[in-house]
Amino acid sequence: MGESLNRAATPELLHYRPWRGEFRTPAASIWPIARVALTSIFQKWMFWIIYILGLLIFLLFFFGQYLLSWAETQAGETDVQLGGWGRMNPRHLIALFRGFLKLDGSAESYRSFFAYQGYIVMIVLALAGSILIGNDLRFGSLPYYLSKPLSRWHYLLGKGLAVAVFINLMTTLPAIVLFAQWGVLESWEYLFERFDLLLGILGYGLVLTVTLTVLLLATATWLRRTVPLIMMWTTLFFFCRLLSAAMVDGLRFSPRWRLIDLWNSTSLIGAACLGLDLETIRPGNQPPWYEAALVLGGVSLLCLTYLIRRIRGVEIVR
Amino acid sequence: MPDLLDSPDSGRGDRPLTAISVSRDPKGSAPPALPFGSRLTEEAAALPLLLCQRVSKWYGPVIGVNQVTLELRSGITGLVGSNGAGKSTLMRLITGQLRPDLGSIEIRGHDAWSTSARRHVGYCPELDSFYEEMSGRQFVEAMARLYGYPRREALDRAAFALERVGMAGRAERRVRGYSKGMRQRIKLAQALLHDPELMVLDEPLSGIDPVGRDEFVRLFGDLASMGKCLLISSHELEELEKLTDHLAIMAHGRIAAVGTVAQIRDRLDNHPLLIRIDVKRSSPGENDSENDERRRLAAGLLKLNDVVGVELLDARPEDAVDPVLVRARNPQRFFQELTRLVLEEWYEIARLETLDDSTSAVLGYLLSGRSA
Amino acid sequence: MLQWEGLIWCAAQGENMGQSEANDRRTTIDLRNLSRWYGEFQALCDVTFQLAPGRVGLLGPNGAGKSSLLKILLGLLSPSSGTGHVLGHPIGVEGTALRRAIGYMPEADALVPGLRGADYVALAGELYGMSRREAQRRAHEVLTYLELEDARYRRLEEYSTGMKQRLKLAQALVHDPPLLLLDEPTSGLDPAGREAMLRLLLTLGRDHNKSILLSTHLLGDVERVCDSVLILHKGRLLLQGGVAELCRRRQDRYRLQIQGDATAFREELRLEGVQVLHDNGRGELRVAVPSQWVTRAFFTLADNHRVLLRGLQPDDEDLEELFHRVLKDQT
Amino acid sequence: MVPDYNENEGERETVSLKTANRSLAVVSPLLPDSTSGLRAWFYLVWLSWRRQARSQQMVWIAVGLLLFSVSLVAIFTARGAWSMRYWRWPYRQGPTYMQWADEVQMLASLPDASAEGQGVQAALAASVRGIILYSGFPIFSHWIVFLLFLSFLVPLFNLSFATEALGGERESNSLIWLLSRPLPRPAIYLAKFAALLPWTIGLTLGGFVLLCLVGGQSGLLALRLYWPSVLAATLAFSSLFYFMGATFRRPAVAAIVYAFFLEVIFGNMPGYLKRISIGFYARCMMFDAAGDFGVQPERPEIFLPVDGATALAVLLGLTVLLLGIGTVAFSRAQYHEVV
Repeated sequence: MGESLNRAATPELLHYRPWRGEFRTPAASIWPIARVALTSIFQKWMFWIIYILGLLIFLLFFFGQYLLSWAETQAGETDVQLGGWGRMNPRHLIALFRGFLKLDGSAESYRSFFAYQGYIVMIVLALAGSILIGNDLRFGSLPYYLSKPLSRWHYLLGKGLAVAVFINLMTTLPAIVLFAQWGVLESWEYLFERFDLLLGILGYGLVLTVTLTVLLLATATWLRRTVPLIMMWTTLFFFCRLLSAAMVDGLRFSPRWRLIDLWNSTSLIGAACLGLDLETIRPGNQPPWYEAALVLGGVSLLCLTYLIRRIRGVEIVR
Repeated sequence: MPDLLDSPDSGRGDRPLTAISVSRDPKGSAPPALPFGSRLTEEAAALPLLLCQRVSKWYGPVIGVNQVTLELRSGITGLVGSNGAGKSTLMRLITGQLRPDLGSIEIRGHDAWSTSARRHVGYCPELDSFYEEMSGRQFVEAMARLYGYPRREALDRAAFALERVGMAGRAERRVRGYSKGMRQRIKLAQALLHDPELMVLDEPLSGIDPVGRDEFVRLFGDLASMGKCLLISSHELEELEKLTDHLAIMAHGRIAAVGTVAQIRDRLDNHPLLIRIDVKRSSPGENDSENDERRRLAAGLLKLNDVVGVELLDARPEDAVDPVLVRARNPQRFFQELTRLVLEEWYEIARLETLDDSTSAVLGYLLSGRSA
Repeated sequence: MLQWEGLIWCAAQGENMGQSEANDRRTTIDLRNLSRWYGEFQALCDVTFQLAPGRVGLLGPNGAGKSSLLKILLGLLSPSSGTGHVLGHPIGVEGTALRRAIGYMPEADALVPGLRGADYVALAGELYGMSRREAQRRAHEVLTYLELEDARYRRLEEYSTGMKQRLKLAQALVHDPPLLLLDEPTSGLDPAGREAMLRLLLTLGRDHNKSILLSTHLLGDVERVCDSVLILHKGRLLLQGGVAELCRRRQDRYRLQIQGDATAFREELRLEGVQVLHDNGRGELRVAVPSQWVTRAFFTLADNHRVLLRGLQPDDEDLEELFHRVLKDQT
Repeated sequence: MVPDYNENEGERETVSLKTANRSLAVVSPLLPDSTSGLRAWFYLVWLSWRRQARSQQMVWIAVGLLLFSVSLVAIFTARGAWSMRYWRWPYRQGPTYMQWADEVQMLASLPDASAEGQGVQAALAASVRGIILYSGFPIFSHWIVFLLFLSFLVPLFNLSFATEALGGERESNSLIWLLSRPLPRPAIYLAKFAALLPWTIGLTLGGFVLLCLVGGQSGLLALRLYWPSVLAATLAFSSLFYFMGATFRRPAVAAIVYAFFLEVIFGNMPGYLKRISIGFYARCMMFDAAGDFGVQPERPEIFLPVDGATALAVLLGLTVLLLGIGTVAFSRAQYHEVV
C-alpha cells in the first residue's frame, strides 16, 4: 500500500535503458587510467610550482640560446668595459658564455640540459608517486579499478604511462624544443644535418622513462606512504649523488663509485646516445657508459621482478 | 488524558515551525544523578548542559549551520535530517572541533571551544580511523590517560568502558583487524571514559549488525537513565524510535523542529493523519454484505468531525478483510471517536495502523514541505 | 560437468550468447563447497548454494564473511578451496569476462579524487571496455536515470553521502550488467535517500531483469527489495529461501499502540487471558491473545481504562525476528 | 566500578571533604580531583614519541641510512682515506703524495746541494709532509660533515620525522582523538614537538657522534667543534618542518621542495639571498668554530659568512619564532578534513 502511494508521487518519464555494444580489450583501459592520473596531478598547485621551477632551467637555455645569437649579430669589434676587471672583446665574451653553458646546439648542450633537470624531475616524481599510488590507497580507489575487467598489470601500466608522460614533459619535450629553436635561429640545415642529435635526445628520454618509471612504481608499491617514499627517493638521488662525489672527487676512490648515482648513470647512457665523448663530461673521471647501462638494467630488472612478485603474491585489496 | 499532547502549541498548525528548544527530563522532577567523583555547584547545575544560541558556521562560501538555537538538559535527543543538513557540523561545533562564525555555544556555561568544556563532553565522531597499530584496549587506555588520570585509574576506567560496550573479551586484537561494529564500540568506549554529562554521538549505529544495534540501543537507554544527556544523530530511524521520541530535526543547516515526534506531527496540520483500517468481512463470499460492511464503516467515519476523506481500497479476494483509508485531523479526538464507533456499531477491526506518524514520515513531510 | 565445460568454452569464445543466456535464466550464481582462509582465520566455510535470477538479500552479522564472498564472486579474491560459477563464468579463472557481467558497488567510498561525477562514471565505462564516446553518452544517461542530473559536473569531493552512493551505483550500472553485487548500498543514507535508492533497486530488479545480490545490515532494505534471502554466520550458510516463506505467520499475535497511562489497561488484558510479551515503555505493546479473541475487546478495554488505542496490527514475524531466531538457533 | 553514582557515597565524600576544610562550593565543578593536566601532557609526549616509532618504514630507512654512512666512514678511516697521504698524482696512476714528498726530500739530500739549501729543502719537505698528514680534518669536514651530513642527512631526518608528527596524524585522520581530549591546543602542539625532538636530535646528533667516532682523529676534532651547530640546525629544521606539518596539506612534499631545492638554490646564491637558508647559518657556525684548523668557505668574499654567535642566535631565534607561530596557528586551526 505504501508502495502505491510512492508510485503516484513520481511518474517515471525516463526509463532505464539497456545497453548493447562491443567491449574492447582490457588493454584499451590503460590510457584512461593514465589520463585520470595525469588530471589528478595537474590539479595540484604544488605540481605547478615545481613544474615552473623546472621550467626555469628550460627558459634559461631557451633564452640563453636566443640572446647569445642575438648578441652575436649586435656585437661590434670594440672592447667593452667589464666592471672593474678589465676590458674584453664581446665576441670572446660570448664565446666564453657559450663554452660555460654549452649553448651551442651541440650534443653537449642537450646533455647538460638533461642533467640539470635531475633535481626537479626527482621532486616531481616523488610527488607523483605519492599521489598516483598513495591516493588510490588513501581514498579507496583501488577496489573501483580492480572490480573492472582489467588485471593489475593494466592498472600498473596505466600509472606507469602517466609517470612516463611527466618525465618526458620535463626532459625530452623541452630538449626537442631547444633543438628546433636552434634550427630556427641558426640554419635550417642544422635540423637535417644533426638529425642524429634528435635521435639521441629521444634515446636519452627513453632511457630515463623506462628506468625511472619502473623504479618509481616499485618504490611506491613497496612503501605506499608519502614520507617513506620521499626518504627512499631522496636517498636514491641525493644521497647517492653526494656519496659518489665524496668518494670519487673527495677521497679519490675508483670512478666506478659514480655508478651508484643513478641520475649520473642515465646521463652517461644519454651521452652515449648523443654520441658524446666521456672526456667532455663534467665532473671528470666517469666510468664507461656500458657499465652504467649494466647497473641501470640491473636495477630495472630488480624492480620489475619485485613488481611481478608483488602483483602475483599478495592481495592488494584489503 | 495524557498531558503530553496538551501543550499549548498543539492544534495551531499555521504557526511556523521555528527552532524552539524543549528540554526534557525522563524522570520528571527527580534531580539528575551526578557523575562519579564530581560535584556540581548549585550555580553550575542550574546552567543548561548545552546551550547553542543563534549559531552559524560557514565553510568558505558554503553555509554549514545557519542560526541554530538549541538547549539540552537531559535525556536522549535524536538529531535527524537529510545528508548535508548540517548535523555533523553542529556536533563538531558542540564538541569544540569547530568554532562558530556567529553565535555562541556554551556547555554548563563554558565556551564549547575551551578546554574546560571538553571535560563535560564525550564525543563519538563519525570518521573511522584509530591508532590502527594498537589493540582496542591499548587505544582506550591511551585515551583515558590523555584525560590525566593516574595510570591505575586510567586502566580501570578503560576496562570499565570496554565492559560497558561489550568489548572486554575482544579488546586484545589490533584495531586494524576490527569490523565496523567493533570500531563503533571502541569509539563509544573512548567517549565514556571520563563519564561525561553530555555525550555527542555521530552516527553510532551505522554499520552495526542487528544484534549489535539492539545492544547499543539498550546501552544508550541505560546511560540516559543514569542521568546523562545524549545527542545522537542517526539515519536509522527505526532504531532511533526504539530509543527516544525526542527529536531535533535539521534541514538546510537550520533546526526545523524540536520536540517529541507526536508534538511535531500534531503541528503538521496541513498533512492530515493517514490511517488504514482493515475491517473483517461479516460473512466471506457474499458480495453484498461484504460491501455493506466497509461501506457502513466508511459512512460512519465520514460523519466524524475530524475526518477529511475516506478511500475504499481493493482487497485481494482471498483475504477476509477490506481496507479503508482515512485522512483525519486532530488525531486525539479522532481515535476517541473511532473507539466509540467501533464499540457502538460492532465492527471487527483486523488492523488499525497510522501510516504516517513514524519518525520517517514526519521527517519526510517536514523536509518536503520546506523545500517545496 | 560436460555442460559446464561447454559453457566455459562459450564464454571464452565470446560468441553463442544465446546458449549462455539461456543458462543464465536458470542460475546466476552457483557455488560448491567454497572456503576461504586468511591465515588461521576462516572467513568462508564450505559454502554451497545456487541462486536463480532475482533479487537476493545477503544478511549476516559483522564479520560473517559477506564482503569476502562478494570479492570472491568478483574474482578479486581467490577461494582457498571449492569451485563456483557466476553467470556461467568460472570464478578465479576468467577475470575479464566474469567482471564484465557484474556491476559491483563497493562499501567504501572508492572515489577517484579530482574527477567530476560524469567523468567518474564515464571512466568506469571505459574501464569496462566501452569506447570513450559511448561511455560518456551512457554515463549521462545513467546519471539522469539515477537523478544525479544536477550533480553531474560537480567534483566528487563535494558530493554528499547520498550522492556518492548513487554515483557508485551509476558506475556499476554503466555497462548494463546482468548481475549487480551491492555492498551496503544504503549505509549512511538519510531516510529519503534510502527510500529512493531502494526504489531504484527494486525497479532495476523487477522491471529491468537485473539480478541483485544485496549485502546489508538493514533488514528493512531486504524486506523492501528482495524476494529471497541468504543468511551467513561465521562463514557458514545458515539459511536460504524466500522471505515470505521463511517468516512465520502468527494468527494470535498483535501489536498495540496505546496513548495514555497503560498500567490498568495492561492489568485488565492479563485478566482477560492476554499475554503481554513486550512493552517498550512508550506505549507499544506486543501481545499474544487466546483463541476466539475478537479485536473489538481491545477497544472495549481501552475505552474502560481511558486510554486511546491508536494502533492495532497483526504481528507476523518480520525479517528482524527471523534473523534473531536463526542466529539464536545457531548458538 | 566507575559511573554508578551512589547517593550515600557522595554524602560521605562531602563530609570527608568538609573535614578537610574544603567547602563544597570551592571544589571545582565536575572536575574529578584525580585528573591532572600536567600528567596528561607528559603522557601525550610519551604516546607521541612511541607513535613515531610505529611508523616503522620511516624509522628503518633513517636508521639504515645512518648505519650505511657510518660503516662507509669506518671503512674510509680503516683505509686511512682522510689524509692525502695515499692520493696519487697524476690522478690514480702516479706515485702517492707521500712518495712525492719523500722524493723531494731525497732530491734535497743529494750531496751537491749547499747546506742551507739542504736545510730549506728539508723544512719544505717536512711541512708538505705535515700538511699531507693533517689534511684529514678539512677533508672530513668538507665531504662528510658539510656535504653528506649537513646538506643531506640533517634535512632528511628532520623532514621525515617532523612532517610526520602532525601531518601523519592529519593524513590518517587520527588527530581528532587528541583534539577531543580536554587538553589545551597549544599544549598539544608543544607536546608533539617535545616528542619529536628525541627522534630528530637522537638521529642527527647521535648520528653525528657515531660518524665522528668512527672517523678517527679528524672525526673526534669535528665532533668537538661542530656539535653545537648540528644541534642548532636540528632545532631550526625540526620546528620549520613541524610547522609545515600543521599548515600544509602535503607537508612532506612542501618540505622536500624546501630542503632539497630552495635550500640548495638559496644556499649557493651569491650575495645576501643565501641568508634565508638554514643551512647557511649552520655552516657559518662551523666555519667560525673550525677557522683555526684551516676550514673556511672556498671564497669568503662571495660566501659572506656571519660570525658564529650571530648564526647561533639566528637559528635559536628562528626555532622559538616558528614554534610560537605554529602554536598560534594550531590553536586557531579548524581541521575540516580531520573532524
